[in-house]
Amino acid sequence: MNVKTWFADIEINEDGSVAECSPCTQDVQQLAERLLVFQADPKQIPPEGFDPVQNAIGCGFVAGETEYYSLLQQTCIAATRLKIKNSYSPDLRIIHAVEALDDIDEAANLLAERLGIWYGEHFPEAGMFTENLAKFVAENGLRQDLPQDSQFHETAQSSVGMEMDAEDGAIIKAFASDLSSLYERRHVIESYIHKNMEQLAPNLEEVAGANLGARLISMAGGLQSLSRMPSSTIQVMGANQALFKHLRGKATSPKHGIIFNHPLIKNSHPKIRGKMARALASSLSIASRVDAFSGQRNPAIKEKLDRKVLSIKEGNK
Amino acid sequence: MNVKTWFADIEINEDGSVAECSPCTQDVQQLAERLLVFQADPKQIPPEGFDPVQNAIGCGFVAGETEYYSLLQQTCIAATRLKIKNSYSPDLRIIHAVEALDDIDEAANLLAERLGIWYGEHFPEAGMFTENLAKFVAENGLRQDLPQDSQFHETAQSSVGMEMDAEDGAIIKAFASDLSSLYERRHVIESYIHKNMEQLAPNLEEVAGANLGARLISMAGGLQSLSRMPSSTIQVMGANQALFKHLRGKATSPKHGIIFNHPLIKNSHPKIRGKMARALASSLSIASRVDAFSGQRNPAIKEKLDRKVLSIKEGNK
Amino acid sequence: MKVKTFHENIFTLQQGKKNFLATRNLSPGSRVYGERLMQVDEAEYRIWEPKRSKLAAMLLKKLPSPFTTTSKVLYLGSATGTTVSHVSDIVHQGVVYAVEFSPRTMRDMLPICEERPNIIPLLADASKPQSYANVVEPVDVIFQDVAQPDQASIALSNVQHFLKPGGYLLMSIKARSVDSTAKPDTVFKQQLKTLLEQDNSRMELVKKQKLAPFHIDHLGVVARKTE
Amino acid sequence: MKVKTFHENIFTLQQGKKNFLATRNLSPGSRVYGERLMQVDEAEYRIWEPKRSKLAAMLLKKLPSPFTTTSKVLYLGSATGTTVSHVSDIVHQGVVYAVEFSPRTMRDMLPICEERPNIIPLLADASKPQSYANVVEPVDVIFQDVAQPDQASIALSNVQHFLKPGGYLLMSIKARSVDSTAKPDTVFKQQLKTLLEQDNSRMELVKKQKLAPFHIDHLGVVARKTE
Repeated sequence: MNVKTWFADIEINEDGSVAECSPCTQDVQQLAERLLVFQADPKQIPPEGFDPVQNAIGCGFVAGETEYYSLLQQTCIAATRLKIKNSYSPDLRIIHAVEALDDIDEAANLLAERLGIWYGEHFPEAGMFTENLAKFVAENGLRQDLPQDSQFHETAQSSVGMEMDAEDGAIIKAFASDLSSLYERRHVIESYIHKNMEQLAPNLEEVAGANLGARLISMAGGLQSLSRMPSSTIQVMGANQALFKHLRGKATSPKHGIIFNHPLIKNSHPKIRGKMARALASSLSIASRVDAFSGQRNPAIKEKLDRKVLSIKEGNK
Repeated sequence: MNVKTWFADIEINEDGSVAECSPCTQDVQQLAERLLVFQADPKQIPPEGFDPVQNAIGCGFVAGETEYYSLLQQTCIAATRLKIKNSYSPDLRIIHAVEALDDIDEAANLLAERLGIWYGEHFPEAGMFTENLAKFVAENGLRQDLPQDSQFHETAQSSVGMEMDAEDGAIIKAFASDLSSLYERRHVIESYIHKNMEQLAPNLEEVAGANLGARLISMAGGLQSLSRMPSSTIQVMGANQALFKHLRGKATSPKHGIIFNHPLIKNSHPKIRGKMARALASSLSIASRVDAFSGQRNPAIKEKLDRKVLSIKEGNK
Repeated sequence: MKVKTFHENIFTLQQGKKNFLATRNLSPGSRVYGERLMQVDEAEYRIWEPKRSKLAAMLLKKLPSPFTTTSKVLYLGSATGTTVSHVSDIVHQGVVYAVEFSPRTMRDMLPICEERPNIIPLLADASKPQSYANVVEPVDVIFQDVAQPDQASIALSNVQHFLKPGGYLLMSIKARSVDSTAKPDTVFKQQLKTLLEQDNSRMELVKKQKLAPFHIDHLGVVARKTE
Repeated sequence: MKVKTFHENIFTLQQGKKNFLATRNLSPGSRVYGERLMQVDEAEYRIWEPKRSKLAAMLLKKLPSPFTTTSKVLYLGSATGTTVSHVSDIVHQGVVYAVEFSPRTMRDMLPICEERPNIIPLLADASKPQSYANVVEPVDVIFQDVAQPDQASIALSNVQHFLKPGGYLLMSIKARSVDSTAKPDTVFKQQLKTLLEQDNSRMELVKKQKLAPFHIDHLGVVARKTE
């Protein structure tokens, strides 16, 4: 029987004694890489009860226990470092991007509201909001700076807004331009999330949509963790406050958390939302498992959900 | 006696009858401007009980009451519009700027925290925060893009952070650049506030400092409103929660609101903070009144406060 | 729906067990601030919420209404025109001089003036009545709702300049605007003293009433100028 | 200050009326996570807060300690190393194989490993014991604190691979990680059933105890592998 340990490939006899052992050299980097290769694809696993320490000494890899543990620790630390360096996975990309998106949204809302009030003082008739207003102001600045052919030129002429001077204009224009840039960033990050979702979790993306899927991965802390969650947890994920109330016996069990944003639930009659949420959560759970373990797109998952949805709707007629 | 009405200059006899009247033409814009000139500097004010309606008809400005009120309304609306257009005063500049500053701060904090976590994944050893980090990332991007002569080059080489690729780098760099631009905006707006404070409220600036002074004006809704507030209100302005508690009889009267940020109070021993706050609020109240009514810098205000502060400190020894 | 006259040109509408204060819309079909409109027979009524209007609260708290359909009114502190529009409904053959200090607030009121011929907007400081003395005529009623510390003095100087002998002052005193730390009752007493007991005041109290629960720490006052 | 031995190489320090759980610092002068250090005679002790450590809570809730100074320990779910560092203190002549799944969390633990020669970090998935079977030797104790739904199965597969006959499993079951909607007691029962009643389990329960008030809805379990 041929087994792989971190320090050597070893041939073991049926009685457990060592037939042959070719220890590696004591090069920590090489040992660490060997460790990672095995971890990624464990083959020729040592049997239960196998003692690597005595074998390492026995086959001359190290002289004694102290040297053994010291080298093992160095190797494991080096392997861990290597693995961390390469662990910026699509999961983590998605998690950071989703969180950045939330922060950008909050920041942009704040600044957009301010721009609306501030610029509204000067040109209340502009009638634009958020991204449109930010772009408009970033491009044009004050009323008096609008070009003749602007569709707002006439409105600007008869505006009841307060006059601002060039310095005010410069400041508010730059402010709008910062905000506009944040909206731009939002779009870029959204497509980055889509791209990573397609790569990491095609089935989850198909069932949930890229945004909701990414959000589920982010809340779970990764695709692996999500795939390990029971469907009941996925169903109520994000409904923390409602859930805690329920657990304290103060409210009925919440029917849906963040998955409420899925059109299947949002657009359903309240009476069947509970059933829909159960069906969707179950399908999301399956999709995330398939994504985590094979990564292959499997249209059957979505098709099964579609059939279930149809039967829920039929049952409610 | 010569009096000015909105439609005519009128010479009145001692018995109240009209001696002479030269009505203006019925030009709404001209009438509106006449109205504003009078409002800004009321002279030859009609006596109590003077009836402009009958006089307007009597001296042939209008044929009857309906025409009178119609023309008066048009004139007042036009005057109001003109006045609004020109009302982007230093007060309002300061109010908007202070509020924009608060929103920028909140947005920047949010984004800075995110950048710290996100970039920290990649280069946890960088050891920078907020504005410094934003500038660093906006300028350099990822670890591997640092120039040879960067002081972080060596740290970057041995970083335990996760590897990011060029696309991640581009996104995070642009994010940092947005944030960096917000910090830049912050600085510009701060100096704009200083400039406007010097112009609008030199005495308040001297006593409170530009930042706190601007904040007081902003909270009061303008220098005029601030100058009308009793000193007791200025003392607790911004301590709304504490104040409401007190008014409901649930807590002792708050000793200071936003003026706590003044070094005179913040740096004083808690035992004399109440006295300091009273003295400061009183001085702020005087400063804002002088600013609102004369606008001239008067060093005596600050000097008086300094003497009072000294005597409070002496009394506490 | 039952319509009852509450005061001259001011109504209560009874719908089931509920009573609504209302005025007849001077500009039918048009809302001023999102208020409810109700059609009864030929007339359209605008519901007048006491929580949104000191004046409505004063009326519901049984202070008398001095308004007639032809009253001339000086309204101090018109804000965005919510209450002004109801006064404009009531005195539909009269006139309302609406004084407001804040350009932003006044901006929001301009469209209301453009719809209602009896509102004259004055972007001015109520504590400087001279500045609009070349426009305002002697009036039958002064209504005041300003958030300044010297509320009584402001009322008094306007009364002196513009209120006809025998005319009425209605004012809402907001305790916190006068002194944010003193007890409301102390503030009310002091303000009333200023209003009524000055040598040349000529004002006599008709009735006063706290505006709770509609407005906390507000006192509604009706006073009359001696002939 | 009075020092008492609580279990082998685990201590309680008595300061006035207060008792603190503590371990003797393997790396004197150095804090791992901001914990309090106390010097008594020649030795430095690290205070071990039951609210921050499931294992400390288990010991204070009177579950037995199977650790000796030379124990070999497999620690599943080591997080940032807070508790691992105390285990490293206790088994100072032994070794702790510390398994953690999250790269970020593990990154924070690396500096601790570099200071303490008896911690072997393994960035791996505790539910796949094969992936570290080429490193881990047969151990005396498995401690598990993972937030995954199949906690009992994970423990069982590690027990099978690595626990010596007669060795001990200590685990903390977090009800909410298994099923966020079921009642904790139901979850505990079902997890214990998985752990103890499977055909090849070879595990017998020594003691179980809820970890409240230190950790709500957590069950501490000590089980022994039959010889």
